[in-house]
Amino acid sequence: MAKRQYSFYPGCSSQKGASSSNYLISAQTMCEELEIQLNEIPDWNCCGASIGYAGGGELPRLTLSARNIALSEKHHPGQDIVATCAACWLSTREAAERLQHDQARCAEANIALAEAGLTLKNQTPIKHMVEVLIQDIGYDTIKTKVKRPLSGLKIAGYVGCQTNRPFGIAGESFENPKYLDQLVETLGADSIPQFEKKVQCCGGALAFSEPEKSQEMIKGILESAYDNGANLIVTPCPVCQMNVEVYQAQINATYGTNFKMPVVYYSTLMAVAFGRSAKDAALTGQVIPAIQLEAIAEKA
Amino acid sequence: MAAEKKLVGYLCTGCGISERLNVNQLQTIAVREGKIPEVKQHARLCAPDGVQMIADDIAAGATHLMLAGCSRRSKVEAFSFPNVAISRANLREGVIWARPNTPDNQETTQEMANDYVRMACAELRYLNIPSPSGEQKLNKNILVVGGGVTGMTAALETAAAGYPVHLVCDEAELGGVWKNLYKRVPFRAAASAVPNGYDVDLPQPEEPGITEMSAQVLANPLITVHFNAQLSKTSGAPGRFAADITNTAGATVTENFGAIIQASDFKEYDANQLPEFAYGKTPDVMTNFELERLAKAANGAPLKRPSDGKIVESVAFIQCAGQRSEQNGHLPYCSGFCCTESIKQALYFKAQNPDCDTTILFDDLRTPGAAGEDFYRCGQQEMVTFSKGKASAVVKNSAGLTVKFQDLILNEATELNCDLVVLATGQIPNNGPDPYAQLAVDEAETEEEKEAARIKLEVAPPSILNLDYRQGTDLPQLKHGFLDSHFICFPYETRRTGIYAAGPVRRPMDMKQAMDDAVGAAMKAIQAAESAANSAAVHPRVGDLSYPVFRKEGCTQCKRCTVECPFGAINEDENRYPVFNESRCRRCGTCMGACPVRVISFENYSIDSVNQQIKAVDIPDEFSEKPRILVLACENDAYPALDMAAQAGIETTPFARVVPVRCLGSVSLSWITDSLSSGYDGIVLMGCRRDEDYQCHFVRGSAIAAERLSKVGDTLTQLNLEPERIVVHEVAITDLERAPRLLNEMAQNIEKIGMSPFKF
Amino acid sequence: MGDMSKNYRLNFLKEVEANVEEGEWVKMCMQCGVCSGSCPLGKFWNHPPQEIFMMIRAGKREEVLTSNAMWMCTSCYNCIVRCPRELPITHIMHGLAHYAKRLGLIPQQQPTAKFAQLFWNNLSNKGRVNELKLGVKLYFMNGIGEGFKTSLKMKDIGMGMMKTKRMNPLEIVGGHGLEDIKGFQAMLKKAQELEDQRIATPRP
Amino acid sequence: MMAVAATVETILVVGGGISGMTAALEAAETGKQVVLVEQRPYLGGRVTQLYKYFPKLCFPTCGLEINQRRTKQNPHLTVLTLAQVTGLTGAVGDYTATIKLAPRYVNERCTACGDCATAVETEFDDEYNYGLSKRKGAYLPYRMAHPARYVLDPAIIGTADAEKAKAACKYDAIDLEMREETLELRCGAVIWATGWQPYDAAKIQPYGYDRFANVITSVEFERLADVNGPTGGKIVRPSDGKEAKKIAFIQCAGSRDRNHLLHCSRICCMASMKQATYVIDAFAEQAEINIYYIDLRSIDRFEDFYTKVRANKNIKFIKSKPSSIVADKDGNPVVHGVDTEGYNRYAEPHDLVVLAVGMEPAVNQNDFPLALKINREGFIEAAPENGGVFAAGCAADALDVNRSAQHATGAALRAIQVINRVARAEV
Repeated sequence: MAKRQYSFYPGCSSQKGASSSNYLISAQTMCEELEIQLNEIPDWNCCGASIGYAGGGELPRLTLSARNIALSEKHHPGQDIVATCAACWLSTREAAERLQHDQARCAEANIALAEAGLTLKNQTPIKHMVEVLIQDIGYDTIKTKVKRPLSGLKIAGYVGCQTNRPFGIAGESFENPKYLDQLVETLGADSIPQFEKKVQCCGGALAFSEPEKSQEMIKGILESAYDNGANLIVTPCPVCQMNVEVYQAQINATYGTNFKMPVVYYSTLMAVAFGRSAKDAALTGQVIPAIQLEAIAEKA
Repeated sequence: MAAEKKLVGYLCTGCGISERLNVNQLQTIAVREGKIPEVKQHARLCAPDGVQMIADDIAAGATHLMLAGCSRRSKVEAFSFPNVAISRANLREGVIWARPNTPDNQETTQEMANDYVRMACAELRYLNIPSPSGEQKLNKNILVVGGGVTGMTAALETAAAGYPVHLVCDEAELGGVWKNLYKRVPFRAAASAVPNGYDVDLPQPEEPGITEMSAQVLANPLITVHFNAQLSKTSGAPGRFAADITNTAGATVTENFGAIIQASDFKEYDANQLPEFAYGKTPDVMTNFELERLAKAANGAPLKRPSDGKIVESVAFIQCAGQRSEQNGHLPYCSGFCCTESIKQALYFKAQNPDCDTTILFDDLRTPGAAGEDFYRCGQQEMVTFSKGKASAVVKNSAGLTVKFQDLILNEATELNCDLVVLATGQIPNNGPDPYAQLAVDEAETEEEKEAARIKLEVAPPSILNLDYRQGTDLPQLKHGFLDSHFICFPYETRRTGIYAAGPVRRPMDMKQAMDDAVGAAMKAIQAAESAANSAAVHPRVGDLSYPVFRKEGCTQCKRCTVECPFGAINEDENRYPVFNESRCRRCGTCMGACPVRVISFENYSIDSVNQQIKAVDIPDEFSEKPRILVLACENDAYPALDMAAQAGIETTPFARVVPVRCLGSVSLSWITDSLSSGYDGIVLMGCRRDEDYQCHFVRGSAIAAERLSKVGDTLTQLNLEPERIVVHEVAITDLERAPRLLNEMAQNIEKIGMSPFKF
Repeated sequence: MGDMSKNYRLNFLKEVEANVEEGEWVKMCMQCGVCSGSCPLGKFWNHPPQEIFMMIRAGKREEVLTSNAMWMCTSCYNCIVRCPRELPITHIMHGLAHYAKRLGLIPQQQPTAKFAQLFWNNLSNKGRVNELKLGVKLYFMNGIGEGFKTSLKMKDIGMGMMKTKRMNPLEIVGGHGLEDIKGFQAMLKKAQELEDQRIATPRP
Repeated sequence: MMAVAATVETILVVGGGISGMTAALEAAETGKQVVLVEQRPYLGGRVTQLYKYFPKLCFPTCGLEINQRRTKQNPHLTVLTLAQVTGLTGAVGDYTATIKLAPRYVNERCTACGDCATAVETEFDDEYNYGLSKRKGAYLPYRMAHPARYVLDPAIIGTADAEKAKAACKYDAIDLEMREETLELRCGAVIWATGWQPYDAAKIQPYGYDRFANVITSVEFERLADVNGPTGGKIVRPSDGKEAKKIAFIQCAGSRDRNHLLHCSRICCMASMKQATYVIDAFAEQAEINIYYIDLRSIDRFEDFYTKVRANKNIKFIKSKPSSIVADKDGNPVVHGVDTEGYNRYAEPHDLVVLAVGMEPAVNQNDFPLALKINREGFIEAAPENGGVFAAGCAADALDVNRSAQHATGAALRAIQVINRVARAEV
């Protein structure tokens, strides 16, 4: 059957040698198995994330996303844009909607784009990879691809903020989204529906500028995962993944805790469940190794 | 009425009655003791064949029916036959459902049933079939008092139903207190959807439409307007009111009416009682009412501040000015209209100059409903500043005014400068004196009390209706001088039958509410006129054709009835005999209960119809250990409570004999004394709550009864009986568990204090 | 109390409407406080959003613009989805922060303000973020000494990231960038110009 | 097929709650022919599910007793229960309504003896108690129900239970052959009194009504407090039956909120203060009540009630829309938010949280049988376009009981105006 084609926006942190390069690898593996073809937007630029606001005003930031959309419309006409990074998806979709509603701003954006020889039609749906999985592929199809059920694993679905608010995944609530739990179950593991920190903020970009404040929140997330008996945490967001994973040592130092909770992407889980190797699943990219997953991945 | 009575009895054996009771014994009792020649048994009297049987008997001449079966509250539709008298023995809810089905209880249960059959037969013999008195004919004319928006609406709506109206307006033109409105608060909510989350089509201030309304009134052929006129005298009753309409020139015309609507609206609060806000010290501090006049005069031109004519560039609104406060001279209530009014007025300034600073200092912003909340958002969208702030003072400064206030959100004492300050002051109902303030004068026992009452009366406002009523010239007031109905379910309940209050005289309200209210009042007025024509009672005993009649020769002119009637229905003639005014009467029987010489009665409810039930009960001897407890229960609350208790399987003592009464106010002390002397061991009276939040549907009946009973102690001591043999309880319809318990407690008390010695 | 002449005047609210992203929503706040309670860093805010909105309406220009409140926003969007008046609070906070920076009113040593600026400079330089440079700059933003302390503290994390190939030391030289960096920068420059014009002259 | 005599001089009242009953009775007591159509098996609507009324704290059943008596006695009034208006055509002065009658399976021979209920076994959630208790498959909707006739749940039809019920009835009142009927009737004017429904609290996600047992709605709390309700009036919390002494009442749960209902539901502030008095009555000094509000709307004379309630030191008012509720380890709902009067954060554990849910129109915008002028909130606007159809009570706006009855009385006159015009035209 023909592969599904998407215009892919990887985002800065997914690039080679960047903080969520492991996300990209596992996502690509996952897509291979699901017959999804990702066509990278040529020469895409940073979305400005949610922290660009000090330097970048409203229009410059909107224009960043406008350029990506324009490039996609130019090179991959008719293809939905899909992003794996929550911030990339959010900024792009937000920009698209605001430029749709604000004609004046849209006109300005196009004037700016003209400098780069581009024009914005702004008719392209912008999706998060999770939307592709749930809406375009569906749990049932995913289930059929499972070769190594992740049985025995108890996984806390940590949705975080930006994949959840303000847009979120259609049909899910902001306070208690259930799709990660459902995905976890689909892959044969046990979910933790009562994981009460599933939408707690991890500090986002402020993990860099306000480490103490952010780490206090991250601590809460980890505690809740432990209290609910999780073996590992799964998340759809690179910032969440990084923040919750890499600061555990510091948090342990500050609070005398001894957290060692692996935090993986849904794509990592799926790559493993689909029978792919630890390398393809980018388990090698875990600062805190997900031993249980490695174990499953090694069974062949 | 049928020339001679033909009595027939029916004994329903269904619903387990025949399983629990010896029905043949009941039948024998009905025939032998009840003196009912023909008593028929039926397996399910309420079923079509049973009902048909009764209908056939009526066709064959039966006039009085004794139905023994379920409660008078059950199967009402099935057993409603016109022009016959019916008494019902409550064997189901009243007996078998209230008693456990065990052999040891069988005897007492049967005795209960026997008594209830005896009582029903006795009552039946003393029931007459009421017939219209024809005291008044249909008079479709409706009198509307008040030429404001409320009155005009009432007049237009009444006329639209085809009823002629006389509108009495105390000014030279129509419009009243809202005459000076520049714009009105929008009546509608936003109609359209919300594109992109932005509000569109939010309701804006609307044209007041008062000129148009006045024009409609004047053009309406069914409406006669009396300008510069007041009521100098109003007498009569629904269906035959006579009103003297006197104008300022002194000319009087007398018109007759079926019913009356009082729509005298409100008076503006006197802001001179607010010196802290510099009212009176500078013209630049004004009330919301005064600003409205200013805006109307300006008619869209920029609003200038009075002191120096400077165009207003900044204005502050102080909400709840002299309102929602226990402080002396302030109004304790919220006037309801002021929040939206201030938003509207702020928009006046915005319409002229979008840059005008308009700040509304509020405590709670009260914009209820759909239109209200939309209008709040409208104000915000137009950049009216809303601040939760408590203003403490307004002072003059070089440039204008300074408002000192506590910003409750920013939690700081602060101030703002502005050109103009508007005080959102409240409404004071435009009503006459409280009739009971007047009654207090005649009723005062000592001279001091009389004097005190007189002084109170002197400061009272002038009368609006000038009713020629025994109990005073105007409608009784509820609280804070408002005429509102006391009943949540019955907003148009009135204590002067056929006279309905509408608009801000009832409770503070804005123009839209006043207009809505006027429509309802018009409905009730029309209904009252129609009912009077049929000699039928209005709420709560709707359609009751009986009315009080009295034996003049027996009357001692003691005035108890004229003073105690909760509806001021009874006047006194020149010889101080009561004049009952049938169509003012609500048939509660309070007059009957009041009468010490027992000369007042109703055809279907009388001293005898109850006394005979009391006497009919079989009183076992002193040593039987079977006391008898007389229970007089309000038919609206206590009696249903006992019914439903039985339905819920809650036990009641087998010694109680329950007689439903229209109202505790109708209870004659003679019933009490007679039952004591005929050997009852205890008496329980169950009426409705009687305090400030009274539940008595005849307003004061329950309270009056309690007062009367408080004096019954002497009677007991005379008979040297223990006081605890008589108790009065407030019982609510929800007291399913409590009501039977109260009766059981009486039974236990009698066990303690022993049986009555008066058994013969 | 200082100069009260501007109290509860619309001047500042209008300035915000004209110059701050989504500023025209500020007047619609009804002071319910749901945003303040929803903010994950709320307890660190000297003025929570709803209070900021009231301060704007009360004309407290300096206090608002020099506040570090809006710099505490983690962009979690809790406030936005819960606001009963649907105010885009997150964006207003970003907008206020940006406007404060534009006016040079950022409080001293506001770390997020600095980081946010670094981030922007970093991305506008090559069109894509260079995490390593960004990190290093961040650590040294408070001077060399501070920087070494921080980087020491962050050393383990750095090592961990490098081991897992999630950080590339070579990024410090070169790193990812756009092919059409010229067009990109021209585009940003133009966007900046247009915005400067607009903010100088209030919106229609 | 049942027949109902109706002409262009008949008034059709849709909805038998307090508004519909009031409108119908006022018109009938003025001598007009009225047909009252109610969807439930009994009259009274939502007020039958209230324990007390504010501000008097009196009992709805008291006024209901009178209204039922008025209904039983009035010769001009025809009542159809389990009936729904599915179509309405024509114009002012001459409408034809299509009415769908659902089978009750119990005829007028029923004596409400209750033998059928004893006989059947299947139990269902009791809708009268908002599912806080169970009822049999043969049931009297509630003790004072009028008509006082049992109902068979359609779900037991065709089962052994239905046969048991039939066998148990001594009065052959149970008719399992009853089928849905449709009847058409003419009328000159229509009073639309379809009332309101509580907003679906589960949609207010931050408050976790769907996640925490001890977060309930204000309408459920009424049943809880009712001495004749599922707990016999004991105020206990659902999770563990523990007495709920410390209770939070959260205002604007769905109201004044663009994510839910745009309008202010008007009654909620008063209702919560009323319910606070239930808690005080139950636990006196031990009661601890927090009322979280945006604006306290005790309008006009209701202010007296606010003053009275505020005087009780165990009842606190906090100007704050809580941001969220989480449950602690013991299942206590913890209310989080900021007291906006001076910015104070709180995280307050309670035994029980009561959401003062908003009123939304019971009939959906698009489900009216004919075109009416509806506002954005879904209420019927008073407009000439509506011809001879007049809204009464909460179909027109969020109103308290008193205002509903008031509004309904006015609606009765509007209908009578039409009927009288028709009558005059006919002679």
